[in-house]
Amino acid sequence: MTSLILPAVLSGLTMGAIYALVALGLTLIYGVLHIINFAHGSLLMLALYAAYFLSFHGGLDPYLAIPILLPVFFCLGYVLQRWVIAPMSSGSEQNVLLVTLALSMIIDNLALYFWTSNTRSVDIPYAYNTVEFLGAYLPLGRVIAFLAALAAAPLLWLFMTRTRTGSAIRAVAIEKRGAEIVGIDVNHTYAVCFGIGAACVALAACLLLPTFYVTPQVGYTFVLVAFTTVVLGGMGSLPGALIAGLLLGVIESLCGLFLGESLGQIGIFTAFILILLFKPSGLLGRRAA
Amino acid sequence: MKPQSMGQAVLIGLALIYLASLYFMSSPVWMGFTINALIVAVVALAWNITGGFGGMASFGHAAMYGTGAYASAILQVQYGINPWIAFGAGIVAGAAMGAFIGALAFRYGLKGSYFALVTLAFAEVLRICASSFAITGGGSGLQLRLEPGLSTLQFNDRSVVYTILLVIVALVMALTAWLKYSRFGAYLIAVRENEDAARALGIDTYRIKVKAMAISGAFAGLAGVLYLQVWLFIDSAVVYGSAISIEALIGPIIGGAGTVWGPLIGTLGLHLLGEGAKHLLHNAPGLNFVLYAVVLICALRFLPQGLMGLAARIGTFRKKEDDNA
Amino acid sequence: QGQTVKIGVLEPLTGNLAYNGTQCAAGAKFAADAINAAGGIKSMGGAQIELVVVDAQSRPEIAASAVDTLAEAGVVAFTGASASALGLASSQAAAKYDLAQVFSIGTAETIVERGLPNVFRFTPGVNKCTSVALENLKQLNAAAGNPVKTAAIVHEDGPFGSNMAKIMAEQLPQQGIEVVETISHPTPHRDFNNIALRVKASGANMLIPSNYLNEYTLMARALRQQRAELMAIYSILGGAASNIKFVRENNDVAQYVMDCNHWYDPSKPESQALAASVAQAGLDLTYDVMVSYATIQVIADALERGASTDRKAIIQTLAASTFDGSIMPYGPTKFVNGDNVNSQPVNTQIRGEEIELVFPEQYATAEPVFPIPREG
Amino acid sequence: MLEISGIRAGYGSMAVLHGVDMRIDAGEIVALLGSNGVGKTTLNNVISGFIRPTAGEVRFEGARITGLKPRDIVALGIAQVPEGRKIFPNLSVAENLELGAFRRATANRRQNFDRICTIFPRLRERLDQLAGTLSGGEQQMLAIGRGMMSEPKLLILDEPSLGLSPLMVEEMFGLIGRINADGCAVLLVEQNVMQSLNVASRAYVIEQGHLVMQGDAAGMLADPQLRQAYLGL
Amino acid sequence: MLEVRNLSKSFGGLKAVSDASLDVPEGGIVGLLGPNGAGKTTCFTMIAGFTRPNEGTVRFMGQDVTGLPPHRICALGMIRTFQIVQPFAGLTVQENIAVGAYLHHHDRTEAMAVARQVGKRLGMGAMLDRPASSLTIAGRKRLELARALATGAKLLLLDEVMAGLIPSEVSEIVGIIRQIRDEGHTFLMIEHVMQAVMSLAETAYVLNHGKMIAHGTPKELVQDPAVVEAYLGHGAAARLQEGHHA
Ligand SMILES: Nc1ncnc2c1ncn2[C@@H]1O[C@H](COP(=O)(O)OP(=O)(O)OP(=O)(O)O)[C@@H](O)[C@H]1O
Ligand SMILES: Nc1ncnc2c1ncn2[C@@H]1O[C@H](COP(=O)(O)OP(=O)(O)OP(=O)(O)O)[C@@H](O)[C@H]1O
Ligand SMILES: [Mg+2]
Ligand SMILES: [Mg+2]
Repeated sequence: MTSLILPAVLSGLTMGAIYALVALGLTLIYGVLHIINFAHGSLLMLALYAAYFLSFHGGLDPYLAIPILLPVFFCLGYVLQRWVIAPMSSGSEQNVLLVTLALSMIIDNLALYFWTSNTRSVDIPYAYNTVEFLGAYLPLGRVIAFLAALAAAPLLWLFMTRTRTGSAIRAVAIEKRGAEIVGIDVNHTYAVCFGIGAACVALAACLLLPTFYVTPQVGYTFVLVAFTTVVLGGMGSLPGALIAGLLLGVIESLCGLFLGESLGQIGIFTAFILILLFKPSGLLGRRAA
Repeated sequence: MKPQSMGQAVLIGLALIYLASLYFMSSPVWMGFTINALIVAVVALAWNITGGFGGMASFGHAAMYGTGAYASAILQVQYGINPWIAFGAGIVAGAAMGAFIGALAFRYGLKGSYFALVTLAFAEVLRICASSFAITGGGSGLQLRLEPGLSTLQFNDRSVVYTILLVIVALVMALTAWLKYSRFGAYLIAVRENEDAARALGIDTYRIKVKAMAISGAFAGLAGVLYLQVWLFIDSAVVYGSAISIEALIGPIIGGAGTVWGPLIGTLGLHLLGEGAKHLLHNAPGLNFVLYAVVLICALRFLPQGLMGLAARIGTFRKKEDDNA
Repeated sequence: QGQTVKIGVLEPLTGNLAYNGTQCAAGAKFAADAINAAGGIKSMGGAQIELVVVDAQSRPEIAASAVDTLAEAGVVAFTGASASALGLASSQAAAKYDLAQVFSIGTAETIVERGLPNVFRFTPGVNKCTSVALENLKQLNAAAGNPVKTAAIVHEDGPFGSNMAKIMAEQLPQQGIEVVETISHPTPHRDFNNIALRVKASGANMLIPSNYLNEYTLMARALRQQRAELMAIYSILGGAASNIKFVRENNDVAQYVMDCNHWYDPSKPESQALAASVAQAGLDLTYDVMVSYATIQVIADALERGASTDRKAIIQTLAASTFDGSIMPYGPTKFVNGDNVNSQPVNTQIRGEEIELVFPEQYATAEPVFPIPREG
Repeated sequence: MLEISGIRAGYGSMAVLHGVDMRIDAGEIVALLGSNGVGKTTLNNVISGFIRPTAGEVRFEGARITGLKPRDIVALGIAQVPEGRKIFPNLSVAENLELGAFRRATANRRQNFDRICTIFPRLRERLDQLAGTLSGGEQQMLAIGRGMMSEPKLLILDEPSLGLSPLMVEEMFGLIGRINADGCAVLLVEQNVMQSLNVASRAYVIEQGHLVMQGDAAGMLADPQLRQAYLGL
Repeated sequence: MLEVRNLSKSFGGLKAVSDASLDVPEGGIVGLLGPNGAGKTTCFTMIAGFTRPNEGTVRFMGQDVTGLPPHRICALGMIRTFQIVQPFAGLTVQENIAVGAYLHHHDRTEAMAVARQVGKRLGMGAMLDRPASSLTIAGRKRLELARALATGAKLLLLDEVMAGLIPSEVSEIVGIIRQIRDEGHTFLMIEHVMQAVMSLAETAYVLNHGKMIAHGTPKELVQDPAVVEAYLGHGAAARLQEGHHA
């Protein structure tokens, strides 16, 4: 078993990168706007389908779909927040929750209706390629996702802390009236934030597709882990999401190795509960008194 | 429990007429589906105690619901305990689970979405455990032996089941109403509105919240046991899955959180909506959920305070109850 | 003419079992179409079969309530419901109406152990599948000179995988095959690298998987990526090894994979017609389609013989069924306590682009290849 | 510069302002006085665009601004320091200040930032502290500082001395004078009647949604009726 | 009645309160003054049990209450109000006050009756049925006071309840507080409105940078150069010394 620890850790890290990527968008929407976005998994599913169809019909490699899907999903997210979620929820947090829930129902079931419950996966020439590292074989697609996550999180973080829009997003999240007073367009800012979240999901989808599959239910496979990642990293903290995603990947991998894969999930949720109890601000989050 | 406006009175009246009319419709379909709705309504009422009055929105009422169901099922199936005793044990187990989760979460001052997520995580942990250990029947779940009778709490006749459920829902609502107008209820609402202020006014907020979780857990556990007794089968995905947690909160929010009638009316309304959508689009499974969700979103647009909130604005009665008190 | 008889189809068309449910519903529809085209139920004046399809939403309580809908719609019998949990709940509800339920898929043995008179299982349960699989395996290994000495079991942690794994772990050693590793995993599961690593590290000669399509696919890929060398992959009720899509999309890793599962008798003309219709509809040809097709055949046969739409009468004719004309490779139907004792699973093997039938010999379309030949 | 005419406004069915007329000229300080709940904050919010009046109009530098969005009004040069401060509690002091220049004076942000830190040395000491953990008075300074970051032409101060120590109040009134001396007009809503009248050039008194008195600040200070009603003298 | 000894509290590196002591005699009205950020509110939070002091003790009516949770302290008869007002926004004014009244009146009708009475007394009679969220800041301050009174507490810690009131309203509240005091209540109040301090407080303490820098009657304090320097400023001190509002 001990000889498996290193490969398991590496494998966990590459899986964790995917969690981090999915969580990036969620931590923005959830940590910053305080919207528990139940539709996040559905957006991921939608993006996976989009990448799949681009590859299947357009012959476009999933990685090359990134420049197309990123802006498309930004717009989709923007539109959803600005013209569906915000007006429909009348500003109440509970209602936002239900609207995103209903949205996920709509997206999932439309996908089921139009694309059926068939599993699809892309056929790419490098599907079985691996990278050998420290004696372990790492699937090429996962290594790419790992590197992309390492790049995406800091970029997004810079955006949030160094740009006007970034500060505006954070300000709006905390004190709406105050934001209006300084002249921030609240609805626009919310929508931009949501759009960025959706774009993150599209990125995650393009990086996930080569090593995974698509079904209308696929979003649920990731959404709970993504929530865990967000909390562990500290709500709204982008570097936190990255570190937490990687950490969770490793925790899950090692728990799976030693407790059995069935109980491996327990590792994630136990970590989740412990973090919530003892450091609810997360690894890198900060909390006002 | 008293309606505060014409609108509310009409809404409550409609719900009562619907529930009563089932006795005359003799349609097993409607009764069967209303039985499901009533079980969900009990969980919704449970959620309403913590989420509606206490402002502690949980995403994991399945944790208590499932614990109630499993406790009762394990006692009956694995230990051959009398179903009546198991019934009570299920309620107690639900309350204990609620108190446990509450005690842990509130000890560390969790609120808002943190609380919501920790309950969700607890439900998930329980789900994984329930599908992994032998005592819970593992992935196969637990099944009660089919032997209808008063002593086994299984009833073949739908209308008997239905009547029992109606009585239980009424009892739970009466308890809710009593709680609402008690000191405990006032304190719970105070905690919801502003916890710091509540603490300053001499409220032991920790105890109030844990107590609310225990009561809510007892109701949720009760609902779990009811599910078990009606359908005789549970598995981890059914009773610890997120579907029931979501149903528990969606009914009260649509109906009106923090009201006595809201959870029942919301749950009934949503189930009727779902059933209606199914009938309209029965050839296209899946699209019924789309229709349901679209109506739900529109409802939220026009019912920011839930159905009871909307109804409250129609023909308000002059409210002078406390004046001469 | 003009008369119709209604048969219910209770399947999970939405929710996490939607794939299996949809496949089953499609199978039922092909069967009804075929029967109707051939003149309907002749003893009832050529009555046409009308299917009443209801969605069990992958939830037991919905499945149970859906039985009410079926009863109210006036079905004479119904088929369903893909997963044991749904089936258990629905058959109990159906018992109150004396409504016959012929299980399409229902491997859990509890289904037929409750003594409900309205329950019929046409296909083999998990016990029979595993014992046949063990028997086949013994023959294969013996014929090759017993090269396989060790096995690893990878199964999903639901009832179907866990039951199978338990039986295999008990029985394999009796054949001189040591079980060196047993790994269970949840459904869905995201990462199979560890499992592949453990299988590889265990040094098992053979892998016995029991899981659904998506997990199977990920597992097969991970095994390849981790360079696991196996003499055989032998699955039981595997979700992928008898799914032509898996064969098409993962052709490389799918070669020589064996599966002990439900499958039709490909030599029958009706089977070939079904395969053609399925292909035309753009669907996957999976065992769900076949099994569901066959259950409608069984019900139609009972209607034909009983010439009655009385529910109790149908239960009686079904119980006395000796039907021999289904697309499945079974002997004449014989229900004992609702379980068809003459049902049997078959053994498939993936070869090239095809799923070939290798056991039982009378239905075989190819000779088994065991163990997997070394490349180069 | 700012002309308000016939403003009526309220919340739902409750009318609060019943036709208010008012004028603020460039570079002056106007005090708006009145007891609790008479509608002073409501009037501020009408000017800033948060509440749509049911009648009447607001003109700024000749152009009608009623119906404009708050952000456009900010862009025109009207900044508000609201009642209850409305700072961003989870952002640092520095970030709070920087956001003050979100719509206007973006180019001069650094300069203004330094200027404000000089006026409020207390803020400079706490630039990295989360604004939510500041003391009440510190938060008030932050809110004023944030308002000034946009180099407004008209600064609306809603009870800026609320919760400030006497020394700070004094400094604040001095500050208002200085802001004003830089050419910025100020609308001052204050409960500190005496000091407001000392610093203001003109004043309005509002009662139950009506303007009941207006005029020269010095004259008002001497008005026995006002002294009786608002100073309890 | 209240004895605070050597209280200290730091947040991270910042010493918000250090070594502060004060006494409140039964039936007295004691002021706590100090510049913004001096640590006054922090003192209150420690005395009322909301935060645990790093050092020091709090004794209330002879009993050591250091570190007790707020609800226990409140049950003993000491209650604080909040500088940043914390109404139960969704409830009506009367219901807000009733939450306080429930402490000693477990019955709903009784509690509501007490609430009505207290509300009227504080001049909120007309607003009893209005939601607390529609109150102005000053209205909310009054509500804070009303709720605290309704608990029947013997010692009230008031954190800037006069802020936001115009002078004539301040006089009104001053009158009410005096009257309540005469009924046997004790007050410790943080207040920046010197008009109120001068006319109400018998003695006052002055905190600066977390340390007590002065203690005395208000008249003495306005003459104290340290207090003038740190807190009052020369202008205000001069005005106060002239006795404008004394
Ligand atoms: N959001 C609201 N909803 C309903 N009524 C409100 C709301 N805000 C204020 N009011 C009411 O409108 C009236 C005027 O309020 P406003 O805030 O303008 O008063 P103000 O003059 O600023 O008082 P203060 O000096 O106390 O701040 C008050 O009676 C208040 O209770
Ligand atoms: N939770 C906290 N974390 C960090 N610093 C804090 C915290 N709470 C208070 N402080 C700091 O402690 C100091 C004292 O604050 P406090 O609120 O007691 O002041 P105060 O005397 O009440 O002032 P004011 O009169 O302005 O209300 C302030 O500098 C404040 O920024
Ligand atoms: Mg105001
Ligand atoms: Mg303070």
